[in-house]
Amino acid sequence: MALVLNEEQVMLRDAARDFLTARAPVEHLRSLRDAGNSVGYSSELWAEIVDMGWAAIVVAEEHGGLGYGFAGIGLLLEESGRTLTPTPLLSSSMVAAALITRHGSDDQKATYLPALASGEHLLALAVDEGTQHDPTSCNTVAVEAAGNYSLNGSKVAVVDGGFANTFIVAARKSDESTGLFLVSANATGVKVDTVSHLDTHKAATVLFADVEVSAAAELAMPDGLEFMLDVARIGQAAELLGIAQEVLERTMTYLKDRKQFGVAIGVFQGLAHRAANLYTEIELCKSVVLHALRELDAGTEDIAAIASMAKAKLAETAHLAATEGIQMHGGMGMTDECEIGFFLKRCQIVEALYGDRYFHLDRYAKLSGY
Amino acid sequence: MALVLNEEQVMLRDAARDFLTARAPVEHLRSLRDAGNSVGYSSELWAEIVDMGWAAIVVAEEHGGLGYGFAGIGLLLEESGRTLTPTPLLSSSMVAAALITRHGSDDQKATYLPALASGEHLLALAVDEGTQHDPTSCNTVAVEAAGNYSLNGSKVAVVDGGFANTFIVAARKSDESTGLFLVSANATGVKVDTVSHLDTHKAATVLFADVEVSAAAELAMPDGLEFMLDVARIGQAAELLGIAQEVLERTMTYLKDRKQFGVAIGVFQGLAHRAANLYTEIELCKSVVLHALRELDAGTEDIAAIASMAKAKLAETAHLAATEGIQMHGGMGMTDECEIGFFLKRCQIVEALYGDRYFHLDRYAKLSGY
Amino acid sequence: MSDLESFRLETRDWLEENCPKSMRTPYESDDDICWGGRNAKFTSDEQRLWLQRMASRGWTVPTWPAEYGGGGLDREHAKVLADELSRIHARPALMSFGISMLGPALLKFGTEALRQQHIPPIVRGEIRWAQGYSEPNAGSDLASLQTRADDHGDHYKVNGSKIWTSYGDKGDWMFCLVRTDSEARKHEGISFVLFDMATPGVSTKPILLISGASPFTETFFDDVRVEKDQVVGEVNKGWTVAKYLLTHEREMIGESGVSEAGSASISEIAVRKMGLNNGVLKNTMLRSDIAKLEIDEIALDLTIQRARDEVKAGASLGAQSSMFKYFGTELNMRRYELLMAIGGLDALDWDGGENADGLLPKSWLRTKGNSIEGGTSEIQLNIIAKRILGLPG
Amino acid sequence: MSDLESFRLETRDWLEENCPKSMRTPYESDDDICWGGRNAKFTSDEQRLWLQRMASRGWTVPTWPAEYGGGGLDREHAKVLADELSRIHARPALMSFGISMLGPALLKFGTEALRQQHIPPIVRGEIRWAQGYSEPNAGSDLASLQTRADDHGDHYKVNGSKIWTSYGDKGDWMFCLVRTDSEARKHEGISFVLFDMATPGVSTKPILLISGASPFTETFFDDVRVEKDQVVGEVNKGWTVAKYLLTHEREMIGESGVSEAGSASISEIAVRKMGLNNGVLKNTMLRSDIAKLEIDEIALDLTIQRARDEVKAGASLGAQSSMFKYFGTELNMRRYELLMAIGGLDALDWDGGENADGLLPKSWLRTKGNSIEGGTSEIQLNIIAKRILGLPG
Repeated sequence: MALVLNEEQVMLRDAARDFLTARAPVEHLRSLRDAGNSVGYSSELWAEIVDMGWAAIVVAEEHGGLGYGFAGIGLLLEESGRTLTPTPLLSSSMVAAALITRHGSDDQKATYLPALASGEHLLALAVDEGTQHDPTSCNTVAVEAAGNYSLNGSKVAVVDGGFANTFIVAARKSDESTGLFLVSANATGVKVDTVSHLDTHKAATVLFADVEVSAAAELAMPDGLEFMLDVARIGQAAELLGIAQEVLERTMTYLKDRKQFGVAIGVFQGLAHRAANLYTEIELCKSVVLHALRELDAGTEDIAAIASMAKAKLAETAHLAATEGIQMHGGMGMTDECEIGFFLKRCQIVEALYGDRYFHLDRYAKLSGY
Repeated sequence: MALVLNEEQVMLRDAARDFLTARAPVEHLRSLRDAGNSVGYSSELWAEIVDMGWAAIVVAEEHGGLGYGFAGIGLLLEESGRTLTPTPLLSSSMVAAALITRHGSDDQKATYLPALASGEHLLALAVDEGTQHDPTSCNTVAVEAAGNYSLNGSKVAVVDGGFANTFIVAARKSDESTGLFLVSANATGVKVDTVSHLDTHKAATVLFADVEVSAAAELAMPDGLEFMLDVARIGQAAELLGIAQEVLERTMTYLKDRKQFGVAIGVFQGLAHRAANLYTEIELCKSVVLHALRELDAGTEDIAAIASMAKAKLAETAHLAATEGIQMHGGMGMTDECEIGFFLKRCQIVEALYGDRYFHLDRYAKLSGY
Repeated sequence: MSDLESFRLETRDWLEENCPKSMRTPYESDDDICWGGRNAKFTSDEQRLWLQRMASRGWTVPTWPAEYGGGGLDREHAKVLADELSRIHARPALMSFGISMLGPALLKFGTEALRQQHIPPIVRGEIRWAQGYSEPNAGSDLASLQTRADDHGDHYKVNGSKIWTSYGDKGDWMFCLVRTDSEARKHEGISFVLFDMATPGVSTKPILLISGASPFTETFFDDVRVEKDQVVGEVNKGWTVAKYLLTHEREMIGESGVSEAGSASISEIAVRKMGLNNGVLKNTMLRSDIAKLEIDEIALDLTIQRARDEVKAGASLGAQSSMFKYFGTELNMRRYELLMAIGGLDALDWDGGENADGLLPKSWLRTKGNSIEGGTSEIQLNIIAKRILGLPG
Repeated sequence: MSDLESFRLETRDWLEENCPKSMRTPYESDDDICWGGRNAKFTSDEQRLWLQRMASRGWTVPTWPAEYGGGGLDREHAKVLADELSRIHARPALMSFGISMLGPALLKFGTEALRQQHIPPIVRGEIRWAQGYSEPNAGSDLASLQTRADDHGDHYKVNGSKIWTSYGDKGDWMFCLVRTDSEARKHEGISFVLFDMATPGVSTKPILLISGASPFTETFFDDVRVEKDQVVGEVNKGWTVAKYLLTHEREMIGESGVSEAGSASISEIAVRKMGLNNGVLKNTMLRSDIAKLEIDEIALDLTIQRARDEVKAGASLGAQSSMFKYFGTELNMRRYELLMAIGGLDALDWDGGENADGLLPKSWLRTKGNSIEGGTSEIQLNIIAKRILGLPG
């Protein structure tokens, strides 16, 4: 498949950009923060997004979705990266939809997929427990009893955890394998505390104390955890791509406008060469993200190396873009008033969740046998 | 002790610079190469150097030396780095003198130190065996028999090996410890093959086949190998410092002289900022080298981390200087006619011998407990 | 016993007696820093006492002349005092832009009357000074500033605004660059003036930073009266004073990165947070960046030490201060990037959580300004290229 | 069966029959490259035969018009041919600056007579072309060239010199930039001319590189006669032709780094040379640089593929070729730096020894020119900054 957007995709991207720029620019995030919004997103905005069908993009038509694939949701995430719009698109509309489509039982599909597509039901990934992202270590346990499970443990940095209806919880079973369980946020024994992340988005710490979960709530495939995380990482890469591009464009505008020593500062090679290098890195990133989304769409079995490559490369480049963006904006870049700092903050969060560049370089090397 | 040169040291440095610039500039190295010199150094030049007392700098006065210390020989190596002059100063006058002074028996001191100070006897370090520098692995064996040893094995990349009188050979003993043995180049069973390194200096591959070595030829201390290598690494750092400074100065001259687009190219910030960064790195390097030499002079017990820090930092910076030097000289920098390429070649050799920057970063981290 | 040795013993005794125990502990928060000033808020009586006692000996400024209330110590005695303060982990008795910036300029360029008026209150921490340099349209190109001082006979009237005034809302007096000749070329019509910030027409507005703090203000001037005897150096020659002072500022900023860096080993934190695997840091991809950082921190410390030794031996630091400013701030930024990576998920929380109300992420964000304030890294590189390497342009 | 499918089968059959077995093996040395020319040295009869057979179908230049001897294939058919050649690992039948550089410019700017004269011999590999662009004082600032062509009625007399002529001592004809109007502004008095290097007054001198090889020459012109009908494009408009051709050259250089990079996995070499420890490369400090390199190699390959797809979809590459030239060459240089580190002590030997007569260190040194030739990295960054990002300057 050619590494270019088709006409339909270009239309989707343009529509997304128009909508997000008009309805949820960076100012939207700032106003959520300044209003002290407790969950970190706007349900009104989400309703509008659902109306446009974005929640249904990954879900197959037979389950009430659009079957439009990952390339489509990738574009939406990329555009959300440009406007820093907080939405449940990544966790619910992309990752949960992909996971249940691939690993769900018929019942689970029938229950969740239409609800995901309609945007009414939101899911959140409850994976991490300690300070370092490490999916191989899981202290939350699922003990089998009378055909059901009892869950005990706690999860941190649960994105969308403050308003999700259902958690996808990684828990260690008696055979030491890690299973994934669909747990209602309303179940007895579930306790949710929201915390503010540095990007002003919210996450949650979730406690599970003797939470009863039926066996039917377990996702079938044992490798679901890595698949789920890899889909999330590719979605993050798309968001980081949007961040990087937006910062570059804003910074180029600033370099053309800002005058010092009687000239626009973009005339100085010391800045221009760094900008050109950053542009080049971002062009590489575009290909990496497009490729990863295509591989997801193609149903490629082994996406681990592709996902780690995408996350490592995008984290590095978006971070470079965000820090260069501040430096090139000079004193203005350090102010809360200037929006450029919001991009660095968001970038840091997206980088750190589900493994930062160091984690993924390490994983990529291990997957490649060194 | 203050981190500045005293008057005596400034005089020594100036004298060294005057001599080497006049008698053995880069042209000297080129003429050795073009004349097909088989050992890679000029014994006539060495005789002049000896006359100035440089071979005697590290050796104590009681053994016929000047007792001038490591700060002194470091300055000579730094200046040799500026002119790329091949001499046995590092292996013989610095490392062998330091090793025998610290770890030699009285007999060994009496035999070797005056001979080193007079420049008549030259020693070479025979340590490496495989493609990677790895002092923990030694396949050359020293088998005890009737109070003597029999040596078998082979060594590669033996600097000055083509003309040294004595080899300091690392060999594994029956108790699995590695000993150091002083072995005459004329001993039966020693076979020397010189090879050309990419910097046009020569090194040697040395074979030891049933070479008989008396027990008195063993150096007493078991940690002699690491000490010996660390002294060598600090000496290399001094040479790399000279290389880096010389390349920076030559390149700055070029940036002021070379005109493109009607101006001296040094006016372009794209180059000027990189030059300023390189200058800063080199200033840091000066302090690191001076500090390491001072610690050697102070007899500091544990110089391992200091040596690895110096080698890692200097290798990185000198390499940056040498590659920037070529890039900033443009097409000219790629020609054999322009001397700047000789600095990159020499730099690569000094970096690689006794551990490159990766080796020493790794060793530094391990020594620091991570 | 040599003079230095006996001075050491005396100093040790005096400190033992006069430095309160609570002033020998690390800062618990930024509030513990003593800035002095008319409205000084002391967090404890002991903090006030410590300032008073040190000021009484002139030891808030050990090397300044005794005639203005300074300690009158030479370099060697000052080093002894510093050693002894460091030995007992004493907190600085006073932090002050009057000490780090204005004072040296006053001593070099001020009239006797100006020194007599301003230096003693600086020594005693009675007046807190603010700096008025940058303007919205004069950042890296500082000399293009447009705040104007019009001649009204015995005084000027100042109009315009400044930006990036550190703690401008807490300052008592300001040292300020103003344009006194709008016809002259841009470096030549500038004067360096002093005025009380309580003068009618001065107002300030805090600037909220990305770190969530507001350590800077914008400062506005509306017909602010400045007496003519409050010009430091010659009228229209203020640029000379400003450059001298900027060099001091750069050294301070460059070194501050370092002393902070020296406070904790980043590899120890990494080992604690991430763990070892066969004696090697578990995430080996971080190891290389950590080792390079630690080596560079030591290398910078050694280079500062070398520069001090060279100055002692008679060299002048000059444009090298740009090198310290450049490398010191970039290094501090690298350090905080690594601390964030090591901090992992804990480092993401803005309030509450595992990391003391987001101290780490807030500090990390704050470091992004290090390479901008006090002259951007690009400006420092320009200075090195031109003044040290002699490149044209 | 579609046209494309039947073309694939025909091609496969034809290649099976006509591509000699020895032409399906990797090059053993640079001598195995077939450059053609009057003095072509074929290493074997099969090499000559392979060139003749491919040329007879115009497949040395598959997409060039059939009327000049080209293959006349559209993009899709050409892709099929390339796939089939790649499938059997066929060596290129002909390498030629006539193909990669001059030909496209002739097809775009040349008169019918010039095309008829020069293109068929290029297709058949009968004439080897050399490029005369750079001059000692016109490197990055190419347009400041001073080699001059004086008008002598029906011909010019050319005087001056060129530098960095690839294989100048092996060229038959030269395409050359000369100044035909010394009064005009520097970009406007330049013409693009062709002449036989056997013409009296042309001489060459090899340039020895740091790698020990001499792939370039200086080329000197002393009253060299050039016919006026050998001007490509308009007189004094040679800069337009040159720019068009430089873009082609940049793409070629940028991509050559990549295809080489694709040939062997650097991590495999590292594992073989350095060994593993618990499944992780023994020297963990190298791992990070290796992983970043491998990721960037894939990313660049994907980006070249994306650019091709975009061109197919109607976009024009334009200044993006500077990006490929810049990143491709820097990447290749990173690759060789790592290969040297992995090669360890073996990589230090210049002749003999473990590494095939110093092939690795010589190649490493040669890569240092990648970021200089064909427009330095700095020039590429300028082009990106101005033409793509729209920065001033």
